[in-house]
Amino acid sequence: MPYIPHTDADRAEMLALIGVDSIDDLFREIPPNLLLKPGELNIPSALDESRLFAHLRELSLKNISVNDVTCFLGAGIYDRFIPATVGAVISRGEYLTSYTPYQPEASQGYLQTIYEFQTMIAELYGMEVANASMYDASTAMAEAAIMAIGIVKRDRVAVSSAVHPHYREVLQTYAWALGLEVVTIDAHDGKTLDFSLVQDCACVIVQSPNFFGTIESLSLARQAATDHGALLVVVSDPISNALLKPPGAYGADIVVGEGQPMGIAMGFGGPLLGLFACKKEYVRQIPGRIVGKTTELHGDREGYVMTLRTREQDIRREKATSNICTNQALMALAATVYMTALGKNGLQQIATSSVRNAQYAIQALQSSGGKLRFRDNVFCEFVLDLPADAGTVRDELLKMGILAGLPLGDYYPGLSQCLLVAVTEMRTRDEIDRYAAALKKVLANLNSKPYAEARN
Amino acid sequence: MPYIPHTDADRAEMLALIGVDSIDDLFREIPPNLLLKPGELNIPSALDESRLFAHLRELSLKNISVNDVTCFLGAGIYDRFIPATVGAVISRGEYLTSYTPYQPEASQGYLQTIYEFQTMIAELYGMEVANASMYDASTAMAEAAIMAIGIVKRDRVAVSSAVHPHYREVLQTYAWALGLEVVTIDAHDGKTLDFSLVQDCACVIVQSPNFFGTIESLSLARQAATDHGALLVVVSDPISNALLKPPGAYGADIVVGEGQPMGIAMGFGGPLLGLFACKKEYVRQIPGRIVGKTTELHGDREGYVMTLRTREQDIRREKATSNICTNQALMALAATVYMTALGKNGLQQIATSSVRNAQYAIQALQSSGGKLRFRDNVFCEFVLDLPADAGTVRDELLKMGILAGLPLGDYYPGLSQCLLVAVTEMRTRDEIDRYAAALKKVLANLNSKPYAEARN
Amino acid sequence: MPQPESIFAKSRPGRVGTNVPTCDTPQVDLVSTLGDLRENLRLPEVSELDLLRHFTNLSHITYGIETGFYPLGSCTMKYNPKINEKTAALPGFAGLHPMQPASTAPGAFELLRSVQEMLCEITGFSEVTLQPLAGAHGEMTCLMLIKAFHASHGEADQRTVVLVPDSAHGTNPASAARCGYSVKSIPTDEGGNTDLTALAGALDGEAGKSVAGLMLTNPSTLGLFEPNIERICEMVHAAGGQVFCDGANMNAMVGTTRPGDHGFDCMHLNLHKTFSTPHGGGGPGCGAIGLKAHLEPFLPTPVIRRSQNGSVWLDSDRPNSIGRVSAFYGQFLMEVRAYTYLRAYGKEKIADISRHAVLNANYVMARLKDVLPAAHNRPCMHECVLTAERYKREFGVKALDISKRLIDYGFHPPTNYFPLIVPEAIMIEPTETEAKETLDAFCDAIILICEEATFQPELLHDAPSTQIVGRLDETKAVKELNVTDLHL
Amino acid sequence: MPQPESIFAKSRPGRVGTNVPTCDTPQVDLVSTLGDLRENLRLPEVSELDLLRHFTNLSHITYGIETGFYPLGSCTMKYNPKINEKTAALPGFAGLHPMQPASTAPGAFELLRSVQEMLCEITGFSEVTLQPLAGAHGEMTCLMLIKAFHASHGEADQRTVVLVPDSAHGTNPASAARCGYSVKSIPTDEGGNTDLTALAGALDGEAGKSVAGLMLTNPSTLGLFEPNIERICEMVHAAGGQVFCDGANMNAMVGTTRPGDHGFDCMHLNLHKTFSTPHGGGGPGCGAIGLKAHLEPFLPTPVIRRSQNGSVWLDSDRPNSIGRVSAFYGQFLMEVRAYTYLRAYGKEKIADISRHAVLNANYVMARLKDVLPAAHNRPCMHECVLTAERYKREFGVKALDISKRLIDYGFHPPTNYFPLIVPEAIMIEPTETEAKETLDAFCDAIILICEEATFQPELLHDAPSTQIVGRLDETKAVKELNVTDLHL
Ligand SMILES: Cc1ncc(COP(=O)(O)O)c(C=O)c1O
Ligand SMILES: Cc1ncc(COP(=O)(O)O)c(C=O)c1O
Repeated sequence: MPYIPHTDADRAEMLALIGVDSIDDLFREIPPNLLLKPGELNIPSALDESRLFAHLRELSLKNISVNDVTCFLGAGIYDRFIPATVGAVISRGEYLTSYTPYQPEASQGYLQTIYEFQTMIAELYGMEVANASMYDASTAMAEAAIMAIGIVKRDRVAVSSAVHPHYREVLQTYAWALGLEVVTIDAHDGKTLDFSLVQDCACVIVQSPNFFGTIESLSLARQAATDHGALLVVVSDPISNALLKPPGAYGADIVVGEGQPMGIAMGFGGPLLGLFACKKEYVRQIPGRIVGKTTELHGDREGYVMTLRTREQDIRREKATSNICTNQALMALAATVYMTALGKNGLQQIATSSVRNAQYAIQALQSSGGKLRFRDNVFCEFVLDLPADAGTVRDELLKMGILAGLPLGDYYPGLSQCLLVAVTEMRTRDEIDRYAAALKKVLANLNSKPYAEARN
Repeated sequence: MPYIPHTDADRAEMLALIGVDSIDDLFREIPPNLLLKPGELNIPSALDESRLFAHLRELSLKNISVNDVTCFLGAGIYDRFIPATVGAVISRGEYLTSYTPYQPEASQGYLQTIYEFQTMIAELYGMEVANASMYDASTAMAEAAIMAIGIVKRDRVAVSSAVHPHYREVLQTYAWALGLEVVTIDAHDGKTLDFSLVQDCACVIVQSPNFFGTIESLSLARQAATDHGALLVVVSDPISNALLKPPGAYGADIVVGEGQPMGIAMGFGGPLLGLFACKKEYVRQIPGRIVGKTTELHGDREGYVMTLRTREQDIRREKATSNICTNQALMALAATVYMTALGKNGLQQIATSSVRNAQYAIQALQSSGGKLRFRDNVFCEFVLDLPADAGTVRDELLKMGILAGLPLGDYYPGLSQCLLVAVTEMRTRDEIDRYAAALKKVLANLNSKPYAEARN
Repeated sequence: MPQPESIFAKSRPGRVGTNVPTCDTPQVDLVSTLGDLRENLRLPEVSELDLLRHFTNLSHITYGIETGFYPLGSCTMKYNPKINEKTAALPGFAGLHPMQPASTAPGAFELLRSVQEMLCEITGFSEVTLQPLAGAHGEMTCLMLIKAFHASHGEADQRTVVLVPDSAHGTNPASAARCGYSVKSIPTDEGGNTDLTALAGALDGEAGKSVAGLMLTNPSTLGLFEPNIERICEMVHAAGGQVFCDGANMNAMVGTTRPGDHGFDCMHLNLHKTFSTPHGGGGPGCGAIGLKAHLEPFLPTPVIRRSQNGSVWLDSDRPNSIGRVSAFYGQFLMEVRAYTYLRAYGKEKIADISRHAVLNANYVMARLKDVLPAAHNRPCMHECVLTAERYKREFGVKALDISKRLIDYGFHPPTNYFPLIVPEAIMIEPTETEAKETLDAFCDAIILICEEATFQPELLHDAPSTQIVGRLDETKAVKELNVTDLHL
Repeated sequence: MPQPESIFAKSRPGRVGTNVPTCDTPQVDLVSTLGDLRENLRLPEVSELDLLRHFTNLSHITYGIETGFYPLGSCTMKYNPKINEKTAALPGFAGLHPMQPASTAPGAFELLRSVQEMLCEITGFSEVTLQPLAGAHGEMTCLMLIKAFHASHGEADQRTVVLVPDSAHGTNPASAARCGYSVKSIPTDEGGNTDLTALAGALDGEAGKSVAGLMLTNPSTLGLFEPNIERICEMVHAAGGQVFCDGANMNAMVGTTRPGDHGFDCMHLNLHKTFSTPHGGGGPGCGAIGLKAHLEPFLPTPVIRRSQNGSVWLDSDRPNSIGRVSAFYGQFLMEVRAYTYLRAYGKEKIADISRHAVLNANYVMARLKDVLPAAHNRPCMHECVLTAERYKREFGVKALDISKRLIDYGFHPPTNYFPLIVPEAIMIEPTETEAKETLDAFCDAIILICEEATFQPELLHDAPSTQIVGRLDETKAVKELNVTDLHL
């Protein structure tokens, strides 16, 4: 086995030095009835590297990936451009195989990239500080709610129904375990407008652009939060922040988001990257790792360390700001490389392209029989109202090589004829035209066939 | 353009310092009639990275690769196992983007790998020294012939007809340019036996295993070379040397070979790796780079440098041992990683597997209507005599997903019904069985259809 | 090597670091389309080459497993096979959208289910979910299952305490707190085992009725197998509690013994430790959990199942589920790596992992026994916990000083000051992928350093002296907090 | 950092560094199947992890473009885009066998032909072949074409001399020798141009009839454009000779001017220079050649053509061909990279290459003019040749000393002692991919070093002092020749 270097000679010498006869001896404290017999485990047999790769390749080819279809599916995970430099950097063994930089002197390189990541995320969100990463947006949002609870000392949080349903589910799970209450603010026409439920809540959570793609009124949300003595927590797609006035500029207290669109493969939803930023006054309540700049103890060279460590579980234990330990460092590095590669201009360019493509798609798909469900400004995702069951339409379009979007019926029973459509910079006019043409055809077929029943 | 960092401000400052008004001014020594107008070149328009990759992927998908078919084609280029570690190492930017280590102190890492490469190649071939690489086996063989000419001072070389036809073509080209004569020794029954033509030749070149897969009698060749006062040049697949008594042990003067099977993608035949080893007494006649170990000028740390530099073109110019300058360093590194990964046991294991698979294939294909054309020992490649045109059979088998081998008619008119079949460690019993079954079917069809005419 | 510049210092307005996709749809007016726009965006602007130089040179001052020995205790810094990176990069995995119709990703679900099944077999549990995103997240999920279990018996309000040994990793109490539990610490006895008397006390009578469960690390963070494990589980069960296994130390047990057989009700795994998904500088982790049948109803949704006929399906109809704990199916591309790893070992060789991990740890412990005695004189499992107490007492040299000096010798330091109950703890986990010569070189260095500690303690106090920076001022980092580039 | 060990020193009998394919066909007796077997095989035996550590740590002491500035003159060390590595790794390219039926690789041939066509357009020649495997190989192939051309006129025996400027790269005369030509050196005049009088002399009368051709580097190795190029080509043609362009310096001309328009009959290109295929530590190179119609009949086989209808085909019926110069279609995966590179620039931006390459070189020349004067006071092209003669004369500091000292400042040295005609030559080729700040930092370092040369010359003599080794003893390397590991 190439992963284990021991030769018979090695084993013999080592056992002799230890002073035992066999490796079995080393396990003598395990009650014998708990020991497995050699080969007892019923798992598949070993595959050599070449067969193993062939086997995995075969498994992978059973899936339909974005290479096989044209992707208009978003809903928080986006098919965006990933520069080749991202992979070149994060595959370097030094980054890939190191761990949390507990020994800063031996990890200055990685620490510096984390510090740069924090800077870029804070800048993007218009916030003062950002941490080194969270698992994903859903858990980042739950952590933000819990952080708000700790700051405001109320045991209830309000969340808009226009926040990603999965994130809300995760929030619900976390809240249940802690005995907290989650109140849901129903969005009106795809937008969060009525904040009366925020009363007595530690925070109000809105997403902008929200799950429907609509840009929320963050000034309204800010005002409502202030009025009710609550914190404003905003979930925000980082890419949209390249153009939009960022949540920080509206006075958000905590901003979280999903970093996947910034250089990370969709990867069936993992690994992702939870972004977490807040006002400086709350930095001591922040969950997770945070890297700071300092100088040598006995010198004046600058260097980086993990800091505010007394917030963390390994030191503060049950009083820690969170239980998070391992975070998503490598994904944060990917996003750092991504933001560096695109820079100001590149990021604004792809964001603008997404807006243009989405606007074009809105026109094209509307002239194919769809209707824009909500009227407010969208970034690059929108809800298309169809004269048929959205799931059926999605399935039909898939046969034509188009991953048309997300049918919303499962999440919002009233929207079963609605499709959430995302259009990123990766799509071309031609692809959008083909989508529109295919949609027209599908709708025509559905109306002329027994399918028509679905409309009733 | 991300490859060119200049901003307008940069350009302006630079031009000011240089003291010219525009970049055009810098080209003022070029006669104006020779200057192109902006955009004058008729090449395709620029593609952004994402579209560029998609375009290349599309082009690549037009080809049938070994991922799509089962490969029994060899003839000097082999579908062999490549450990994942090879790619991980040679893609590291430090190796990928450095150049010939003219400044040894800044390139000790690469130099050490070359020294280790030379050691491994010398060991594999049983020779005393090896150089840092040649372009490919064909040019290495031509260089070996020219080196022999220089040593023995005769202007004629003998080469067996059982040497790879392409290598012989290249030799012929080189020889023609230098006014040298190449005499070809006809192999008998796939083996080189009659060495009478070696008379007056500077060297005799044999390949073992030869183009037909047959293991040549190197002792016979050595004796003949000695008898005629010629050098013995052997072309040899490095993998076969894992098991076979190496050419060096038979007293070969120069050994060359194709390093592709050692960790290098087939890549439509490039980049490849020319291997070149010889006796120590000829080291000052060796073409190309060679790395040696030395110590510091003013210290005793050991280090590596390119050595015997006075053989080379940049110093010796028209008197150099060769005109080669840039060689195949990265491919040599790939082979070094490969030989390290497999080591003694791994290399012998895959060589043995190849032998076993080939022997099994010989049996299987013979029972499907093929006949072994030659009777001598083979390593892992053999000539199958078919009751039909080999090209036709190959084409039919390709439709069934089998890349059956090389039809020999183009190279040896007498062998137009013969297929050169290679079986490496990558093939499984099942794949060989499927080949045999397919061959049976194809031959049955050909015999029953108008195709039968082809046999006349 | 000079101090590396900040990427922002390298930035020049107008540079681009990549060729972003061009756009061929009509222009739009951004203000009327979007509303309020941002004023500026201070991101770095550098060329591709300067980008690569920045991150390449920073990588050169980042110590990884592929640089050298990384015996960070409790972290299982084993070799991460390169083939795993190749399989995880396959477009048919990397290019999947988590919300595409399940029917279009049968290969992905087959893989996930197979990982679950192999982990079930290896841990001895009846079901596994891969939704938790790291170890701590797995702990928390397990506690949620336990909470739901008690709730299903109407004992949610009654059982509010989780017992946690004093040697436990910090995530254990923190995860308990995350589930609204209060934590009661259970001491470790002289021999390094759970103090059974104290445990009995905590489980006794009324106190016992308030106990939701026990979080036990086995082997413990002392690197010792808990010989009374069966008894302990019985005691907790008798009191109506559940027993969770912190499986960070599974590397000692793979193929040798199964926590499910020990009596545990559930456990978490760190696939980034035991099953070699790369640590990535601090994640992504990968936190599978295993559990017994009585906890299955509460599994987070969705649940990936295999039906009798072998086909894999998604079970979303789970009325008793605790709900989602993360957005999608877990760290999918990490599961691809773990799957690749497991299939490379296979049933034939899987036990070699724990056997050599334990062999290596005992070898290091034996080689160092004269200079750094083990906290307990027993065979250790996959790691050994030594104490530098003597050096602190006699020469003012702390465990941390020894660690920093190891950096000068080219090694990554072991874990320090954990577990908290061992004074001046040095926790060494070599893993099975290290060769004897590497262990010898490391032990030789420690022996030398211990000699230095005696005769030239300043060498240790001043260490490291070979790195881009010397020892850093952590207090200043907190006091003069600077966590984003202020010069922006 | 300690001196790295040899991989053989790390070897232990029985270790394996990879999981090789298993075999499921029957065992055979090797002796009876194969004949004489070898006795032993001394290759390294190490684990995968130790393999990776070895090559990772060696990479850390290898300077590449991605480490820092690499202004090695004549070598065009420009950025090698990462996207090119991705396209070259596509299985549909990397997994092709060169002898598979041509009909099964239409994408590959389309790509090759497209590269040929783009290079034709860029160089101004009517045909290109990609068979040569490096620059020198391309030179040799060009000379072979010239030889075949003369032979077709019955002048093969008569034309035996090739004219080569004294400033030429060593491969030029060596390639001429490889084609059986004798070499006559043509001097460079005071101004840095070809000495037209000397050239005229060499072409005059009988001498002229023996001339097969002239090998001219344009821009010359002095980094200067040959302003008389048209006249020179006419002179050689008038004498019945052919003119070959050494195209190693094409980076100065891409999109700006075309050698085909200058009057050259053929040229070689180094795709690993101008078109950014990575240098790989000394190869693979990639040596395309361009030629005019009169040389086409002699092209090496096979020739990739495009027919009227746009389809690409292989022309093997070439009775006048010089034959094959390499085994297959050239450095195919390098052509994939070059293609990717060319398509990234496109017609719109292709001229930016030469324009910024020339801008950068002139900037460096201007910044350094007071400390290291240029050999000629003219605008340079893509590189500038400076002389350190004064430092040698006045302080005993050689060009090499300055170069070695640059290593201490974190830069790769320029080319030294080439071209041979410039005393203490320092040849700096920045390439277009370097930012102004990088050039400034480099120039600042040179200026500082030149000051050091004046006041502390020993700093330069002893340089470098920051690397894993100090200056090495090259004489000893030759005298005590050790080119394989003798301890084996
Ligand atoms: C014993 C123990 N438990 C739990 C954890 C937490 O795992 P993670 O860091 O993946 O959240 C760790 C690792 O850091 C650990 O060592
Ligand atoms: C001017 C010149 N001509 C020819 C060559 C030879 O090219 P190659 O090294 O690719 O054989 C070189 C490069 O080294 C060169 O600089």
